[in-house]
Amino acid sequence: MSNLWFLYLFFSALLIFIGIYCLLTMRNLIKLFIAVEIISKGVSLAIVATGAVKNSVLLAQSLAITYIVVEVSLVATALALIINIYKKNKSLDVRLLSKLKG
Amino acid sequence: MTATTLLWPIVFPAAAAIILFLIPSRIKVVREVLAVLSSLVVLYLGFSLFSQKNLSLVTDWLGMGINFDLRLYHFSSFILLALSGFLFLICLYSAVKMKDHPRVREYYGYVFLAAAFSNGAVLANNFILLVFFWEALLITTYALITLGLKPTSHRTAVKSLIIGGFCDFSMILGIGLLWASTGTLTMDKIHVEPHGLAAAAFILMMIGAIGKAGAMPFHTWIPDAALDAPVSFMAFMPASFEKLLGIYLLARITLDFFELKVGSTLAIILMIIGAATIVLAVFMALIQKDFKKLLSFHAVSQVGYMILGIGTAIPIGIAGGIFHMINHAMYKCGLFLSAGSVEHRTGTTELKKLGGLSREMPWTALGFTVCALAISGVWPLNGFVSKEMVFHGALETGYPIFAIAAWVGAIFTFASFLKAGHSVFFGARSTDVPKTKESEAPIVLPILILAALCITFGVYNKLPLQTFIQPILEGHVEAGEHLDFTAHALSLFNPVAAVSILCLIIALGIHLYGWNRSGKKAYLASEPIHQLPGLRKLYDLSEARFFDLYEQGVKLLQWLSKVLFRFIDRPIDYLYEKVVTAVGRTFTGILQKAHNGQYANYLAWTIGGLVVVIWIILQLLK
Amino acid sequence: MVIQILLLCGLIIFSGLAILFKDLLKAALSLAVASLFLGIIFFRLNAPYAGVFEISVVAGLITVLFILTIALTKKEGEVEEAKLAKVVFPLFFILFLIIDGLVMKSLLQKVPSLPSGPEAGTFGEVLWKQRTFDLVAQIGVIFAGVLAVLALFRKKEDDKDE
Amino acid sequence: MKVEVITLLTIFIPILGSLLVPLAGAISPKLRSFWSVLLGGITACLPLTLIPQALKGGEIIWSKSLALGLDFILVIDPLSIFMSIVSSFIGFLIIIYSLGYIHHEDNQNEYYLMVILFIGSMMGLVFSASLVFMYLFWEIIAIACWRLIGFYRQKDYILKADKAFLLTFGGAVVMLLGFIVIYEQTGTFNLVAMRGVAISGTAVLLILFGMFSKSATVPLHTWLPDAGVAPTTVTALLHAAVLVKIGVYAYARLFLYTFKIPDVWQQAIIIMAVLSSLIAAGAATVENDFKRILAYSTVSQIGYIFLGLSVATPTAISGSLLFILMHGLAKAGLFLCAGIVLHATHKRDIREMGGLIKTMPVTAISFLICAFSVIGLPPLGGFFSKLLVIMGTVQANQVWVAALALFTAVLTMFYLMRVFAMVFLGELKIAAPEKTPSMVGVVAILAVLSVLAGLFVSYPMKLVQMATTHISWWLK
Amino acid sequence: MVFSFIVIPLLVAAFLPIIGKFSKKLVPDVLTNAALAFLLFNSILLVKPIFNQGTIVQNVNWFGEKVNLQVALDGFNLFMLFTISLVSLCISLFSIDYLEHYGHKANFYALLLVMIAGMNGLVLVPDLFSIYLFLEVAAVASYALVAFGLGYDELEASFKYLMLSVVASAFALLGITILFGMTGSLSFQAVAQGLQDLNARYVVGVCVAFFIMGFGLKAALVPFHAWLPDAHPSAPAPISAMLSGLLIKVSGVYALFRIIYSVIGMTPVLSQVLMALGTISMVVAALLALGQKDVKRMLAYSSISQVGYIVLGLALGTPLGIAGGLFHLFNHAVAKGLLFLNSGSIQHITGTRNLDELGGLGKRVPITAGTNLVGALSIAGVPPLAGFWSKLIIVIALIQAKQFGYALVAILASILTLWYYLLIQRKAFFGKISEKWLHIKEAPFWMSAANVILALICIFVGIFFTPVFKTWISPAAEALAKGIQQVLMWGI
Repeated sequence: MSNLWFLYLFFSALLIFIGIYCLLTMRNLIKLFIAVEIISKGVSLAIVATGAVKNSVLLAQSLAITYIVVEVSLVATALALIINIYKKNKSLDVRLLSKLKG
Repeated sequence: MTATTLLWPIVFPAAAAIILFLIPSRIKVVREVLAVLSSLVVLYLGFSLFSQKNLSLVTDWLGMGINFDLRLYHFSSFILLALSGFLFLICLYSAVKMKDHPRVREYYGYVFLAAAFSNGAVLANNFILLVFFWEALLITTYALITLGLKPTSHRTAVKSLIIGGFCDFSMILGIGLLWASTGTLTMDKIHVEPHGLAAAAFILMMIGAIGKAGAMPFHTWIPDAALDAPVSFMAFMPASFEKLLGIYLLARITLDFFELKVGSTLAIILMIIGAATIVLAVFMALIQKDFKKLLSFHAVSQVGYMILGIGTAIPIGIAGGIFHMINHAMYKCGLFLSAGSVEHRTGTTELKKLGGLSREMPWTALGFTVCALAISGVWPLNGFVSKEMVFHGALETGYPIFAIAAWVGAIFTFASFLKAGHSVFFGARSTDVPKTKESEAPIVLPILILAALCITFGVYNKLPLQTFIQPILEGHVEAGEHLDFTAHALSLFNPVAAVSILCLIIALGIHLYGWNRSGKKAYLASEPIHQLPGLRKLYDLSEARFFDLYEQGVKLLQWLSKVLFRFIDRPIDYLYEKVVTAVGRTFTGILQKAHNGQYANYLAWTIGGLVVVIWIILQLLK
Repeated sequence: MVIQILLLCGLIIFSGLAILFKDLLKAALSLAVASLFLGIIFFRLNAPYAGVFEISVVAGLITVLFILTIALTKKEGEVEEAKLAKVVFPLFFILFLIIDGLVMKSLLQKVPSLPSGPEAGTFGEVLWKQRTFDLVAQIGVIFAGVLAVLALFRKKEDDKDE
Repeated sequence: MKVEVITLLTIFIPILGSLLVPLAGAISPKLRSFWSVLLGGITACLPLTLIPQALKGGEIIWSKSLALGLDFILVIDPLSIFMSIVSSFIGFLIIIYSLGYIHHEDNQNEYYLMVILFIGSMMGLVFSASLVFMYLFWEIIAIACWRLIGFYRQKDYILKADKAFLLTFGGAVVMLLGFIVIYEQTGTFNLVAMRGVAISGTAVLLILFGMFSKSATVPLHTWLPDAGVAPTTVTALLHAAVLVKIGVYAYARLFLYTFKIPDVWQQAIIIMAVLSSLIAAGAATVENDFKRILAYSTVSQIGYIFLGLSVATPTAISGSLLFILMHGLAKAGLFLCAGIVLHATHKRDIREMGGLIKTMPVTAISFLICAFSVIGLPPLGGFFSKLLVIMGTVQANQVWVAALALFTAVLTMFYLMRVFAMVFLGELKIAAPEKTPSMVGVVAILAVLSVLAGLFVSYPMKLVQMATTHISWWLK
Repeated sequence: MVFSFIVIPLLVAAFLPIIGKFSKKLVPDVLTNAALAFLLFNSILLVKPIFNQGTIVQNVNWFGEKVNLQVALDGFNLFMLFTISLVSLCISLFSIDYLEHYGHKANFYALLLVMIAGMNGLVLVPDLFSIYLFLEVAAVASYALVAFGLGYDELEASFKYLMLSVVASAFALLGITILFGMTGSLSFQAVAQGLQDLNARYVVGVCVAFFIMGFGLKAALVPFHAWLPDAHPSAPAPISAMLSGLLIKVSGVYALFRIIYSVIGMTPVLSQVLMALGTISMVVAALLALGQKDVKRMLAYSSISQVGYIVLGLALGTPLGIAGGLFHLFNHAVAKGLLFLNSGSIQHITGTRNLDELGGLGKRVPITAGTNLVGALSIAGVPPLAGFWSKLIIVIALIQAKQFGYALVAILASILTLWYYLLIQRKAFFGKISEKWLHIKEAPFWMSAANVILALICIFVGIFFTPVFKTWISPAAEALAKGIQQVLMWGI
């Protein structure tokens, strides 16, 4: 039973890895946020899978749904930010966002 | 008379000092009269206390065995009497000589304060009290020298202060050692063998004593002061008061506090200092071209006899030393006063400008002559007696070299006084100074009194020797040893005296030779010696103050200070100001560079941090 | 089980594509497809409500938001990505795959867990009764999101100093 | 009134009263001056009423318990009474002097606030018998000093103020660490309860950082010469009377009265003290800035005080305590003389001065008297203190140390006379008259007090004796 | 009563945007401040019951049915609630005048209240997942608030903040999920109980690492701190104060240590790791602060450094260390809130925050200068201000635990702290006034008032530290310290 858990965890780790890889190497703001979405997919996969494996799928479902709500909120905020940045910067390059340093 | 009378010699002059200081400068005659009267009172006190042997006054002062402890006994009463006598003479003399001095107000104040401190020092029976009065004299000395009002006066004053300070601090250290080893500070309870630390204490205290007396190498301010300070000061402090005090203490150190053995290392050290002082100072005196400066070197040179005498640790030597002290005080005071008298009338003391004043100033000349002969040790004056005693003492120790040195000193002493007297009072009348006349009575009188005393003490040497000196030595000699020094003191007919007389004759020869060689100019009579090939260089160096320990010491101090400042203080400051800041800034700079604002960079730290934390936790859990 | 693994592989592949596509629109669509896969996986894990939410909200709403943003930033939104990043991605991916696999394999049977009995009640009961606080928090998050969007898109003329 | 009440009033009247200074200043400058002098006067008078208690000997403990055992404890014994009298009295004189010195500067509100707060905290420090509260008052004083050093607000002045603050704060926090190490060992901060406890070398080292930095002892001294940028009143207050004595007081209170320190450290402190004295004297000889010379001189004299306390013979301890008084009077006098000179000439370099004795005789004479006192010449007060310290040092078999100390005394004489000669003698370069009577008056009072303290030394000595026997209780 | 801490802010936040349509300033001002004042009042009222009983358990009946809104309020929660209410009230007072700049007050207040609700919720819930959720509530509001000015800096900072904290909280959630997977539940008590029965130290260790990263990023522990020096200075001053004063402590320090003490249990290993992190933060951030020109950026680094102290104290794991850490948390919240508000005043007065341009303001703006001094000295740990006591207690605790090295570093770091605060003092206030600022005016009433209130708190807590300590800190520390005994020591 717990073997199955590790299978799902294996995949969710992969998703998180993909996301972090993207965050570390890519430059487009939207791409970066897509990476964040991938990470949160990994996390919600882990939540639901855990629930399913541990006989508490109802609880896990409610957690996952709540998490999705949070995600939406975050997406809205982040995309609003990105649009604002784009308005100021006329670019989506994350490397330009380095005025604050030191 | 109660014990509190002992306070009078201290309190009265101090009060007089304050009153004299408070009298406004405008009021003229009152001050002088008051000063002379006060000094008379002090003299009276001196006499009346002299008649009262053995008084003592002890009250609590600072605790820890530091009491306000005064003790009068034969030795201190003798010195007290001498001090008050000189104070009176000086006041009398100053009444005329100093009356137009712009800071005369301060002058009397300092003089009486010095008298008060000196009396206190003599009466003190507690070391701390002694140091209190002893060191306080530095301030009055300092202040009196600055009254010379020359541009260099202050420099000389500081010189005297620092040299005196050095000596006194040495004495303090010595007293500390003595206190630590004996556990008491009461002077009449201390009598130790000078071994180990006690020997160090002896030497340190001795430095204090001979420093006050003005022996080599602590003498160098005296010749400077001769030119920079008022001449009455010279008669007052270096000539009389300081000699009395210094030798008084030296005698007490060697007689009372420590057990000085004949021929012991410490005794020899003392004798070496004495002999060196005699010879070196007299050679300096010989070539001087200024009356006062010449006298001042003699003031140093004569100290040598006293130290030599005491250093012999033989009763006759000690007695000679002490006797020489009082004698020297008299004639040197007289000499300075006569130099002052000359200066008073002619306005100069340069030998070159003076000459043939004996006709215009006969009394001064007379006084000078007597005193000069006394200092040169001419029979039957007091100087002869005391010197003979010292010679005897020195010979008895078994180190004739010291006697020889003393004789050499005698030769050149006489030679230099021949030169001085010859060029000031005798010989051709100088054209550099206008015609003048004898000084006023208050100036001449002290000189004559002193001259008379010189004769009296010489001819009737029994009187001082038995009244003053013998009681001091009683109890310090082994039973059966005779204390009657008069027996051979004034005898012309013994080998020692013969050598002394021979010395005088040599001196006369030297002077005449020099006088002839230098074209009958008396003030150049010492030139042949001055110009001797080896000596010339040494003289030049010493004129350039090369041998002046003070000047060299100051250079050393300055050098040391620079080293301390540059190599310790500044680096420490540099450490705080620069190094710490620079280290801080370096780290800050590196860290700030790392915060480059790139998101990927920050995320990498975060993820890296996570990995490291996981790794560490797993490692720690193992 | 095989289907489940295939679905998971699909999820990974489309997620990977989402970051590899140069065109943002394609990337967003790949993400949506990945969400779809995830939704199906949820469904198959007995979590139908979560699946529905995933498909409707994430694959639907969020994708719409993405596309909207992409549209708004299309004009100058092109960013030159580092070439190397895409080239070495498979390398790192495989590396991580191996590590991940080894770690998970080593964890097999090692991690203890409490036995758990069957769950009681319905989804609604669980959500409303057990997780009431979460609901409150959800309201908070929604408030926060809405207010954030309002704040970020507020009208300029109201700003005095801007 | 009960002794405890008087003590509490001594501490809190100035501290709380100082907070009202800006208020008074807002109403009128006259009121502010009056209020400040009043506070200073009260603070100076209250400890005097404790003298009978001091002469009675023994100690009175008052405490208020607080959380975590960080109790507020006061100890009223001869040592604290003596220190409080000395500091508050000199503080009072300085307030009076300030009336003339500071009256046309900006920020006077802050000035008086800080000075009075300083004095009040000093009282608090002196009476505290709790390590924590000692530290607390210690740092309040540091804050006050920091503001006062930067009083003139010039850029580099403030740098110096910061330097002083950082160095003393740094030293103090390290000291605090030492306190806590002791706390860890004994479980209390109460000094009275800890009497006779032997502490480790580590604790001693840590605490020494604090003492040395506050008392400006080499190698933590360099802030003090730099702090000379402060108004002269402040430097007098800081250097002479009060601030630098804090470390010394702490030494007496902690390492003599309370703890037993390892012998190695005692020896080390002796050597550090005498070297500090020597190095600073050397620096004073080289410097040309009037106030810096005096500041180095302070560092040098503090070395003596430390020396006396660290050799720990009764003679030396009483010498050190007397030194606190005598040096306070004399050095305050010197600084205030310097203040008059600087105020009048607007120069700091002594090479640019000269001949001022002609235009300011009272100042010059006062300077000379105070200088003699610092040098240690009788009949001035400084003589006794230095003498006793040296004697005590010799008694403790530290002959070489004593010799070095005496050598330093010669150096002291040398540089102080140099200053006097360069400033007051020679050719008159800037003819500047003496200033207001309140300034010259205070200087003259200090000079006269130096003389009187020497002539009537037995009176303060009684108090000092009581304090000495009290703190060296372990000798019995 | 307890629920009002969540409900009231949320309710007010819901209505504010609507009210904002009608009344731009007055009503939002009054409403917000009234709400926050009520919360403060409320938290004070709770002191006595908590003091007497230790914990309060409250339930809510919702539509007649019992739902899981059970709250167990202990000293630690209450202490945090009080801190939040107190500081946030001052901040909202300050905002009355400060927000004139930005406009959209209603929106601002609404976000502020949501954030406060999020923090209050975080503090109140005894459930792992709920902690995460409320953390996100506060976080989302804070992203928007950081970007509220809509300037370039704000957006950049907000974006980096968002992107970093999303990753971090994902990891935290992953950790929660793993714990959930092992024990099958989420509430503190149940998970703690479950962990006691299991022997899974390695996995729990990894989970803790996730928490350290996830919450540590919120708390801005080095090396997870990089967002903070960007986000805090960019935000409007009240928000900077909010973030530095409260958010990093609530969503970072509180969450981390609540989980560690109440769920996982403090073990020597954890203690070592956290103390090391705290010390590194302390030193590194202090050094970084030294190099700053921007007042607020310096303050931001200072926050990191001070959080290092708090973590050092809390991670020590002795009752005294916990007490010191919590006390420092409170003092830092007050003082750093004060300093950020103060920097807002400076910006309001002069229009710049660059230290090189400022100079000698003290003469013209005594209130701002004085309060700044108080705050700075308090944080630097100079007696008799509040910060001194907390640092003292921390160092005492360190020494008692024989951690001499850490104690020494803590002491030395406080010298660094004073150093950079003196830099602010020297460059901004203390010194000769430069020509440019001759005609500036003191900050408006409410700004000054907020500053003065906070400064007075710093002073009074310093002087009357005993009652404060006994009322607030001791119960909180006791509540946490229970965690030391309560929970199984895994992996010893």
